[in-house]
Amino acid sequence: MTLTTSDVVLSPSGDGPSLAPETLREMFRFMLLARTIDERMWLLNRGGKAPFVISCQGHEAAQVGAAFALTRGKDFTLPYYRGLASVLVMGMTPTEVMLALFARAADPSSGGRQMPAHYGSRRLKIVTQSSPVGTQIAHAAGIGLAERIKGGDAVVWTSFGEGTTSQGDFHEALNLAAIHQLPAIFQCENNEYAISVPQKLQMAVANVADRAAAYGMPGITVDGTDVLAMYEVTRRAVERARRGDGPTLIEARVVRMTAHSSDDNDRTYRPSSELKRLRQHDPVVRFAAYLQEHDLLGEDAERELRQTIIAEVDAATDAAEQAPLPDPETLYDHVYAP
Amino acid sequence: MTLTTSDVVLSPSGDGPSLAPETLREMFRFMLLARTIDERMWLLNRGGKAPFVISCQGHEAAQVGAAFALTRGKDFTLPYYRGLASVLVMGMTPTEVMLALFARAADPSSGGRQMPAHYGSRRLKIVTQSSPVGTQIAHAAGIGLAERIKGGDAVVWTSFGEGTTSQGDFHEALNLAAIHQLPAIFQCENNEYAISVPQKLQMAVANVADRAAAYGMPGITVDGTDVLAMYEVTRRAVERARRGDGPTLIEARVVRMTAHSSDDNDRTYRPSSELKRLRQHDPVVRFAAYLQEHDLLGEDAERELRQTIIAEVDAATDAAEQAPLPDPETLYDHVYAP
Amino acid sequence: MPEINLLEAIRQGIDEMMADDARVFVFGEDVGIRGGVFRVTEGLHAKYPGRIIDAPLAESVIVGACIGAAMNDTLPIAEIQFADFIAPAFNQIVQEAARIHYRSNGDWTVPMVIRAPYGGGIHGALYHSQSIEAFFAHVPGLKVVAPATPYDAKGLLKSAVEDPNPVLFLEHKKTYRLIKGQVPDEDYRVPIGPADIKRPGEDLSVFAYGLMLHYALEAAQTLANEGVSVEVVDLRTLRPLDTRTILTSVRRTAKALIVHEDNLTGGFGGEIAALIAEHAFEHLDAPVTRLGGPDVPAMPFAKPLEDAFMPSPGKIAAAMRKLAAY
Amino acid sequence: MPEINLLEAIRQGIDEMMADDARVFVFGEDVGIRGGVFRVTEGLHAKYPGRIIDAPLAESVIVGACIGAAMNDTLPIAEIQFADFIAPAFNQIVQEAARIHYRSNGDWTVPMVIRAPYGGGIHGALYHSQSIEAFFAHVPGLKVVAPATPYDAKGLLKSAVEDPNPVLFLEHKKTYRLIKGQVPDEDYRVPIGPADIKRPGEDLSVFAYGLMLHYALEAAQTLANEGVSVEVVDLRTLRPLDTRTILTSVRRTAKALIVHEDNLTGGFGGEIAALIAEHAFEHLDAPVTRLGGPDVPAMPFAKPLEDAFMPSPGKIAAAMRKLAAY
Ligand SMILES: Cc1ncc(C[n+]2csc(CCOP(=O)(O)OP(=O)(O)O)c2C)c(N)n1
Ligand SMILES: Cc1ncc(C[n+]2csc(CCOP(=O)(O)OP(=O)(O)O)c2C)c(N)n1
Ligand SMILES: [Mg+2]
Ligand SMILES: [Mg+2]
Repeated sequence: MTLTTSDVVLSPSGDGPSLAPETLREMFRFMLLARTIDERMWLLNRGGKAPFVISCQGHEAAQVGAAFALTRGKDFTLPYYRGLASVLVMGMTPTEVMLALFARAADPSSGGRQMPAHYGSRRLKIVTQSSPVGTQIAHAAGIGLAERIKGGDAVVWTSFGEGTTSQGDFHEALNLAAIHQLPAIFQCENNEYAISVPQKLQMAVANVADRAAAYGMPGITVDGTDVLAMYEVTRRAVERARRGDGPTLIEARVVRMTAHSSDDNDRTYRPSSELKRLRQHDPVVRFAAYLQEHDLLGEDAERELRQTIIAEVDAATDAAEQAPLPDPETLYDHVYAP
Repeated sequence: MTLTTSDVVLSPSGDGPSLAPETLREMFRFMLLARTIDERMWLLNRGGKAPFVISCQGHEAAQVGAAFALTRGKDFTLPYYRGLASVLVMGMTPTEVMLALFARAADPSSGGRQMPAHYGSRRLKIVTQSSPVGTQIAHAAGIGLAERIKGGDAVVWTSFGEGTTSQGDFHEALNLAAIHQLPAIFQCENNEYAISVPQKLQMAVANVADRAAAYGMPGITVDGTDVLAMYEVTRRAVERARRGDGPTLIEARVVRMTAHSSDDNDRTYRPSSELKRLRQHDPVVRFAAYLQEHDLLGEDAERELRQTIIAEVDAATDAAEQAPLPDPETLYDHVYAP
Repeated sequence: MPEINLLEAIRQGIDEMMADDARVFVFGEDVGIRGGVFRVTEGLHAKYPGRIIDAPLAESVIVGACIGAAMNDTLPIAEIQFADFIAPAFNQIVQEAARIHYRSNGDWTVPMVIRAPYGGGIHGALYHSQSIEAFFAHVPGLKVVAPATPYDAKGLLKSAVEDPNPVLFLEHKKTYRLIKGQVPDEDYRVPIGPADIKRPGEDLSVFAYGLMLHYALEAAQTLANEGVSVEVVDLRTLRPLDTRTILTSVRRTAKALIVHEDNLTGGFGGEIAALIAEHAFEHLDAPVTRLGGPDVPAMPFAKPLEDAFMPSPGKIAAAMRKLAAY
Repeated sequence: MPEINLLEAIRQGIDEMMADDARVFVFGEDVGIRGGVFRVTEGLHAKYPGRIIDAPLAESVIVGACIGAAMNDTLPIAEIQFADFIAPAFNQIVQEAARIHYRSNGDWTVPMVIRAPYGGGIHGALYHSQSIEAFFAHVPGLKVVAPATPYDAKGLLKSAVEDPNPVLFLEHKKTYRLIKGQVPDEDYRVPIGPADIKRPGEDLSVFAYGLMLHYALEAAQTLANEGVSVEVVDLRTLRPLDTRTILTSVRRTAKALIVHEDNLTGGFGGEIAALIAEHAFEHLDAPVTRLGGPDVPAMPFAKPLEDAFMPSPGKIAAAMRKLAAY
């Protein structure tokens, strides 16, 4: 069965889910924080201080909406490399993010061993991620399987791009999760590109959610620039999973507002006109407008918030930049667990 | 879209596709030949003369019906290890089959290097198969891709079991074939078991054909014990592929009338009552009845046919048994093509 | 002490670990009611409801799901039906299981076992006879064991389940029922790492594991009757490799022969030979010699070809003779 | 002769083969309009409509489909975006491509090339820096080449496309733009197989390939200034290996050093060392020595850690000195 956004109460223009005003503001704060950190990363990259950046811009609503439907410290998340906004909500600090960007010894994700944006933290139940795409989808299914064996009621959430749904691991993992009705939420953040490869060269279906029919699990396409829609759809999927009714595939339609990464130049394959169009779907702008419209965030309050966040990101950047690099001797640490 | 048998003219009880009587008799001959060879293999196995048998019994109609819709010498086939009936139709002789069973040097499939039932012949465009399940599905997509590049109009047909649809290669290959609308027919022979694992532990969907929706290709479930239904559905898929309209997934519902292989004992996981029930769907018995019903094959004619086939299989068995084994020196041949 | 075969020893090891620790579970094709195609898990499905799980036919997610499960406080034992079919899981094993502890700077661990029946001489043809150790013994972060006796198999299986790292547990199919030995009733472990000198000797050292260990012992006996004293070292663990025992033995005998069934070129024997050549150079009285499977893609089905492929006690004895005479 | 870098040499090789033979096509992620993430196929998409094909993000079917295509009278060049991501295709490469000719008793052939940018020192971290040759040079039925110069890269690329067997074509990422060299305008080939003595010497032999070849040459120059004459052999092809050139060199110099960037233990250097130890034993005046990457899962991102991992001209020169002094 393939549900679509129309099946669920979503659009902020509609009378969205009843979330307390402070919760809505908190959601916005995380979106703005993610955006601010991300933009700062690009500045640091252009300034020659950060060798590599891969961006979350355009995916913030999809991630913040979803993460707010999860229980921090209890539920597992396996975000992919665009998951900045999701890990912030799950508890990672801007300083920790910046420590990864600068590959510092104190980087909690990998101690500077992995590329930036490969977030992980056992304490926060953010599972360590690798670069080969799609492998984490199988891990998510396995975490759900273990939860079933242990009789626990945590759910597991994982994210990946639409290109990654072409990988065998996507298929094998969703199939397994459906067979055993595992408590998993599979979030595909569909930005219509895999580096330069457009969706139509990646699949012959209009929606990634159509793939859910192959597994007998619900597949839902959501406007991923609508944070409230994402929250509501994910909330229902989480309830379903916790009830033991099984997994859900959620396709969040998002926009990739940057090149694939700082190593990419998307002008070679993406018309600038398209990018201009996409910018009109900026989830941060959209949610800011919604909050103003509903008198949930006044102009002064927003200006104040932006200043606080910029200060926070300044501090995080400085702290991280001043932190020491890993000692060469540590190269040999942690090959095996004792 | 998922079509079902009801969408196409199928059931022999209905006024099936207009095939000439001699064609229908030829189809029956191949089904009976496959069955006779298969039963002989088991006798030889029990008699200690053939170390390994893996069976086609119950799959004959699915394969003969499909193979009759293909053009011999032009279209490529990539059958899996239950493909005995299909390779016979495509031109492999009983003697060649028996040479493989006895692992003789003259075995055209592999010179006795592979297990029996790993058929292949470049001359017949039957592509060499391996034991790791599902790999051939990717090869089939690639053969279609090459055909597209060359501008030819051959189609490619491949077969596999329902358990094999859990493999990543199934997903990746069907996805690729759909993206480029490649001239391929994917036949899943669903006998509801993968060795001992029942379908419900293999997938959460009722029909393998449901998986086609994930790729945007038609998925059709057919009664695979009905040779005429199989012919008609495959004929349409072949036309479609040759026209350039793309691939089709055909799910043939079949019965596994034996243990998985001569190394298996299915009593440990399959109630004998079930096997009894399955025997009522014996495709050979069913088609024989149909031919008699329609006065297409009299009792004498059938008896005569059975005798001819038995004689043919006797001769093939003797010829193969007397053929020499590979010379140990040949172990080093064909590691690399010159 | 009761005498059981290697397969029963592995089953006992799994059974006892599952009885002791509810976190242990088995995930693989046909491991349930069927008890596995080799019957290793026979009887356990009924005994441990919900913990002997039939997997879909998909090796990548068999391993991948066990990785996830291991990160969620369980102790998975993945069964690969035949080692040849581990190839689809190569990415999950090498890029994920082996690297997770390192890439997370020690934050996450993957305590899992991957059981894989390997090896030939059982009429399994190209795809049911392969040796796979060279691919995995090269991978830092993985442990690779290949026991040859029931005692070692049970003791190493238990150590593997308790190990906080991913352990590839290789079981030679031909030894399953062929090799019998005494196994104590009481609980014990065989540590991952140390090699074991199965037969002490003076004139030359032979290094082997799995089925080849038994063939080497047979050949050593033949040589003994010819007056040559051969030391036979059972490596048991391939990664981490017990270089100390290897080098100590060669420094004493001054001659080394390495035997494995896997294709010679690029096989793990090359690593052992290289270590000896570099670190025992001054003690060597003869070239470090390797005896391995021929460099053909795999072991064919036809008996004459399979026999031609398999290293045999006879071929090993011949190599020993040549080395002893050097 | 015009001087071009190694990346341009490979592009030229592909371009000229595609111009000559309509059966040649390229299949890989982002190889189309984007010209590949390293720009190797830049410009070819427009030049050869329908023959530079963007693949879905799925390495197993990238290789698997090319195998099928190769069996249907085309000559596919599969591009794996980074060698690290070849792992999902391991099954298709090792169990299928490498075994098809053998298992069909010579009936079917798989004339395909798999291009894989490998190696580190480019700040690629754990998953964009790996060396993968040891996994594949072990596999009978596969050919594995690893050119180090633009001339060899173009000549070997053309030979690989024409070879009737599957060829893994390894391109060291750091050499892409760093290494420049003269490449003739006229058509030529470099045969798969023969190694090449890039620098003749008397006192010791060094065997390397890819980036390490250049580091070894740099180190050899340093040693020359110190009065030590080092012979540097560029293996170029790892399978089939040119044992004759290797052994001839060592028999003359009596000392051997093998250098690779891949993890030391179980790396392909072990095979080379084992061959020398067994077949040049009586000529050796010193232990066969290996210098490889440390046995950690992969090369970390942080500069101090990456530098600590990478073998450097300095580390190689030190190993040469030690060996020369032995
Ligand atoms: C197995 C594997 N193959 C190739 C790559 C190289 N690569 C990194 S990101 C990427 C595109 C991913 O696209 P998508 O899944 O849509 O995610 P997006 O970046 O668009 O969010 C590719 C091909 C990889 N990381 N892993
Ligand atoms: C990759 C791989 N894993 C495991 C096996 C072992 N095996 C051989 S046949 C089989 C079951 C196949 O079931 P299905 O696809 O339904 O085909 P069927 O035999 O039922 O016709 C298994 C698990 C294999 N051959 N290849
Ligand atoms: Mg995308
Ligand atoms: Mg089946």
